[in-house]
Amino acid sequence: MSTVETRPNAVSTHSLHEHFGDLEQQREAATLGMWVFLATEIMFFGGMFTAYLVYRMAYPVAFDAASQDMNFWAGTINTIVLIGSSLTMALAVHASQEGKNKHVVWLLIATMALGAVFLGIKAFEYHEHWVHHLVPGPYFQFEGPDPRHAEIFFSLYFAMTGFHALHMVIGLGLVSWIVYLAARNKITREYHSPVENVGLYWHFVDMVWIYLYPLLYLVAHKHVSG
Amino acid sequence: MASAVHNVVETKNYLNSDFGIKSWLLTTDHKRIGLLYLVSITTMFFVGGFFAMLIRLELLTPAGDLLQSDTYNKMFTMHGIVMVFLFLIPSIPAVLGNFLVPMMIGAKDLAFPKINLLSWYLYMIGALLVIYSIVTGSADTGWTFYTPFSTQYSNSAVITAALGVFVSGFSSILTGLNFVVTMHRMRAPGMTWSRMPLFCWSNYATALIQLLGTPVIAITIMLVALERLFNIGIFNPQLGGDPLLFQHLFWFYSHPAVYIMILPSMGVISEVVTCFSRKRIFGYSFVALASIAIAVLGFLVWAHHMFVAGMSVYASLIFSFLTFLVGVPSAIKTFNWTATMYKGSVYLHTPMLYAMGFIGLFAIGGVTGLFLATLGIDVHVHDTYFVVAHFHYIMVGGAVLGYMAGIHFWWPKITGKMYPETWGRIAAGTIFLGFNLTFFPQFIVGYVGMPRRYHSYVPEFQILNVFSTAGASILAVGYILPLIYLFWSLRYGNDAGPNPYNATGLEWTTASPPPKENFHETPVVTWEAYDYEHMPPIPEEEPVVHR
Amino acid sequence: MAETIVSRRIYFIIFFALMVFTVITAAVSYIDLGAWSGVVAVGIASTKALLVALFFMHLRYDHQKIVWIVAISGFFWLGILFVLTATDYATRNFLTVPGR
Amino acid sequence: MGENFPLWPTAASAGAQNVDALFIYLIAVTGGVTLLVFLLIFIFAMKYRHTKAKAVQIEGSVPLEITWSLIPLGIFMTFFVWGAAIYFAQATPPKDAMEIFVVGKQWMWKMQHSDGVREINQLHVPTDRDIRLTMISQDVIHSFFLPAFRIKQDVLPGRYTTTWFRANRPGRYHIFCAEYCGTAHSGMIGEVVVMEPAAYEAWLQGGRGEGSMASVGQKMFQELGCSTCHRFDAQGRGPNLQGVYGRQQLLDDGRSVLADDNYIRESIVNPGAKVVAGFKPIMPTFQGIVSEEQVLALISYVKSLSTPAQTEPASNRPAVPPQAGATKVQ
Ligand code: HEA
Ligand code: HEA
Ligand code: HEC
Ligand code: CUA
Ligand SMILES: [Cu+2]
Repeated sequence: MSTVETRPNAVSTHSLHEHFGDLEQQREAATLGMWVFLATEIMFFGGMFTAYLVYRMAYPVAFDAASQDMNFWAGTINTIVLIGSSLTMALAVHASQEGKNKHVVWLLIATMALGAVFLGIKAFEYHEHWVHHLVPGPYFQFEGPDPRHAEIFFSLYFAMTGFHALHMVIGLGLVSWIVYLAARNKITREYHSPVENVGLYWHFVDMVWIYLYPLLYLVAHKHVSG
Repeated sequence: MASAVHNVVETKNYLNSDFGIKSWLLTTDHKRIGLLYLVSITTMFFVGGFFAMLIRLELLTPAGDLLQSDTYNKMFTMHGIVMVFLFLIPSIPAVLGNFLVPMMIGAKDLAFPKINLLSWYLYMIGALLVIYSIVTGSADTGWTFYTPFSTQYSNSAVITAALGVFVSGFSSILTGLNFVVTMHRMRAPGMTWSRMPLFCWSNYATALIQLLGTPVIAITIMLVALERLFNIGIFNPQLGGDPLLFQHLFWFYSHPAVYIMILPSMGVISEVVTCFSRKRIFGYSFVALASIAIAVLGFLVWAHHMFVAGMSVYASLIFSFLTFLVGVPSAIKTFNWTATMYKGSVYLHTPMLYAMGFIGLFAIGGVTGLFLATLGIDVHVHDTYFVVAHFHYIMVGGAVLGYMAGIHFWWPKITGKMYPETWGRIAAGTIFLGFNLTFFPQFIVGYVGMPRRYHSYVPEFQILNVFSTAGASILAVGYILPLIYLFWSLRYGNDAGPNPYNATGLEWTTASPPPKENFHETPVVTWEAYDYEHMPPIPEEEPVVHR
Repeated sequence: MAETIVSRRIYFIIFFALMVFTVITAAVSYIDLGAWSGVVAVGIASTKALLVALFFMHLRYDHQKIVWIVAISGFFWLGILFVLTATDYATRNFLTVPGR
Repeated sequence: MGENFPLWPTAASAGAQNVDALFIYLIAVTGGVTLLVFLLIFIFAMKYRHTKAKAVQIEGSVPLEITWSLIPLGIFMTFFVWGAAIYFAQATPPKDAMEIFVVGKQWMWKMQHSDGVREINQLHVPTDRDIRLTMISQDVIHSFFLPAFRIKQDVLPGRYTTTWFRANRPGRYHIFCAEYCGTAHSGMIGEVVVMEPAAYEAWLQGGRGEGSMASVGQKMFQELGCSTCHRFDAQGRGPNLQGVYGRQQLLDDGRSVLADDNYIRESIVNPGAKVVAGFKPIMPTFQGIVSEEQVLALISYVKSLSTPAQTEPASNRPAVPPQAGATKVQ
């Protein structure tokens, strides 16, 4: 186990909220709270995944055809970008555990930059869909065998990626908050729960995308002709 | 009776340690937040009750003469939404749970006090959105928001109402989150899980449902709003969308949600029955685990609301079967409460009257739930007044009576004052009578075939409806009484002292009202819950001596 | 109690693995696997998600058993939602017999 | 059980009597247990009043807990089995039932008998005949509720649902809409008129419409141009529809589906969703062009193509103005 190092947590009363007994209890409570919240987030997206599952089973032809209209490269690049941002986030948490606040700040800024790139690409895709009349509603037009069910696909697509993007935006807000904390040295080796928990949130949002990517972009076998 | 000291010297407590509107609106004290909830929830109860009165008045005669049909539809919709999402779901957890859970486990506060305050603000935003939707025309979809009516055909304020439900849902999630983390991480030394009061157990079970169920309705209701706003088509049948998909997602939450409403009440009953029987609860671990079992099994039965919706017959069989399973832990609880009274030393104080009422009415509501779970019967009684009677028996006869029991039981702890016992008993009796007169006839009229959500009905149903309306008026009196005498008691009530009933439980070991930090020093628990063997009897009531 | 610090190398290794899986899943979509393509795609996605949870999110190193329970129950409840909903959709047409 | 103050609904079918029997069983059993609970609470409250009794601490009893878990469970299972049996029978209409189509819309019921008679908010049926209702909604969800037969089935937009009954007592019984559907939900009511077979026959003679549904469908099949593609040989651009109904149809993505009412309907309003193997998805959609009632007529026609005896079922009865005699709007 050369890669893992264990270190006792220094007990100090700094940044301890009065209703907790000690910092350890406070940190554990915070971590647990974040995980519980993420469990609720699973169910939040779960509702849409259920809808996806049902319609995918019912209308495979339409889903196949509609996903051919997705921008494969935009999706793939975005996947890489987002996983990259998870890496920088993980490294930021690492740096905060070591108390290196400068590193924390820069790594978080990198995370935010990658997150922004992701949203930029997403916006570009949305624009493309708009131009191609793939936004559900009265202007929806789809050249394919089963346009109505394709519209359901696109409704789900926009709902799922839209809520994912909303989570990204909230994530960016949270990250800028901890950048502020780290820059003001409010984060220490002993007290870095905020970084850790925002990190958990960020990774979770990444995880959602890890599922969205194959489900929306790679639904079925790609027809090489496009 | 040594505790019946009259507080001549004002001691510092959570109520008088700070003054001013800011000290309330920005408080992170779980007790004050509990009170904020108490005020807002009581308001919403009377708003919902006002709608109920209008419904009952309209139904006095078969013709739709008092309200227009659209207005009537809005009335029962807003009655349902307000009562369910803004009153009953937050009621016990957010008022009594907030106040008591930290004290019962010997903690200074919930794990995340700021999030607790946030959850109240979210509740208020949700409530204001719903009120705004009422003012701007109300939703008329029924509290169930069924598609495609809600998405395409209704032209009422569905979006604001949906957003209100969405936002208040997050309030509920955050309360649940706080409870779970608090109970895992903040228990006082010696407060093991097997020593935890059953009220905490049931709030824990409730929190599980709030956490794992609420997000699903949040997204579902949001999709309805988006479908109205942007014409996306996830539930649109013209595009091949399945209207039953909405129902699955809706009930995935809303069935478990009925246990959000009843479980905390069950917790209250466990506390009250033990205290007023001066006895340890019968089968502590069975009652505790039954709460968890109800919470978990409750997630497996949702489609019993869809037996005639056009669902697969096989799915109906599965869901019917699973529904019966959830009846078992409820039966366990009912029998254990009854057995707790056996060979007890029973006091018939107001909370106990409510508790006994709860057990009986919950049993009726519960067994009629079994009727509904029986496939062959549900085909006939689905969406009739039989269902309306079933759920009012559980929600009003069960959950609301439990809430009343809890409010009376802990009123001295919360305010430091006793409620007037005689008036309390009178009100409890009035509510019990009015309630049964209101809702029992609905079982009959339902089986005879009167559909629910009917603004006018065929004449032969009238007599039973007249009973029902008469009962509702008595019920209204029954609810207004406590409102009056509880207010009265704030000023004129007897001083309660720390433990007026000589009850067990950590919350009774501290002053009434409790100090800001609950306990002057962290208690260490060395005894089991409900250790009534070592408690003196309940002291006699005293006359009002002090004003 | 103690907090575990994971070495940076692990993060890079995991990142690399995630990249590899991304490439695989993208490439596989060009092969016609019929009905299996969905299964493979979700399988790969789940592997990636597991890596993220275990390492980036430190689940593997968490000392609180309850955190594990929470994480697992999140997915378990999602499973309940999926499976019981599927009992309806998967059996809807069983009873539609010809001629009735 | 008086006329104006009924405490029990009339039962006009054998099925209704079965449901009543089960209901009475449930009342007896659960009523008994609930009464027991009430009595015990009352007795304990009186007998063990604090003025008379001192509490005896009892921890609980595992055998007792098991008893009062298992016995209720056993009782519940009897409910389940009996209820499921009734439900299952309700969900499987007899094969040779007489078919009536019901179209629900805000806020009325439109009924069509297969030989062309149409009614609004009224349904005439003979006694002692299995009647199957195939139902669809034009807009929101409704629910067709016949309390006298203890049956109810939601009527959905976009999909057919069915239920059935066999009346055994002539009379007039309520039809209610039981699923909330907007403004006049409570006005979406009507009545079933159950008649002796002979009376029913006589009534039928008076109200025949433009001919049987299949023949109406046949006419539309020509008018809408279906017949240009669907020919009764192998030459058409679309499949030959003879024998399609009730068959297991192979699709071009390898799945196969049963060609039932819902499938035929989908083929008309959304033909691209399931494309028959060997054909191109060129069939235009008829959604918005044909009403639900017309779709039903087309289906009846397509169906008639699969029942050899009635390949040419067009009726030659005299045409009567559509609503003559049969309708009485409430
Ligand atoms: C607090 C709320 C609450 C609670 C706790 C319950 C509890 C139960 N409910 Fe209820 N229900 C509602 C609120 C609630 N319900 C609402 C609001 C609706 C309507 C929604 C709408 O459409 O608007 C509804 C509708 C509803 C339906 C759908 C009806 C329809 O629309 O067709 C069904 C069907 O199965 C059902 C069943 C049950 C069952 C089996 C229980 C069980 O959990 C009950 C278990 C309890 C007991 C069984 C009693 C105690 C046990 C004994 C005393 C044991 C002895 C008994 C014997 C041995 C016989 N309920
Ligand atoms: C917690 C839940 C809850 C509670 C407490 C109640 C309480 C009551 N409910 Fe309600 N009810 C529901 C939940 C609840 N209900 C739900 C979910 C529905 C389904 C909605 C739908 O179909 O979508 C429903 C539907 C419903 C119907 C069916 C409507 C229909 O289908 O057409 C009826 C009819 O009698 C009814 C009656 C009552 C009555 C008489 C009370 C009484 O107990 C109320 C007593 C309280 C009072 C009477 C308040 C007293 C105060 C005043 C009168 C003064 C008011 C003035 C001020 C504002 C200060 N309710
Ligand atoms: C432009 C040609 C065309 C017209 C017009 C047309 N169809 Fe079709 N139809 C087709 C083709 C091609 C198919 C097979 C591919 C498919 O399933 O979409 C088909 C399939 C069907 C099927 C499914 C048959 C099967 O074997 O499973 C039915 C039923 C049907 N059509 C009914 C109709 C009706 C009713 C109309 C008129 C209202 C109509 N069609 C008009 C071309 C047409
Ligand atoms: Cu149609 Cu209610
Ligand atoms: Cu339910």
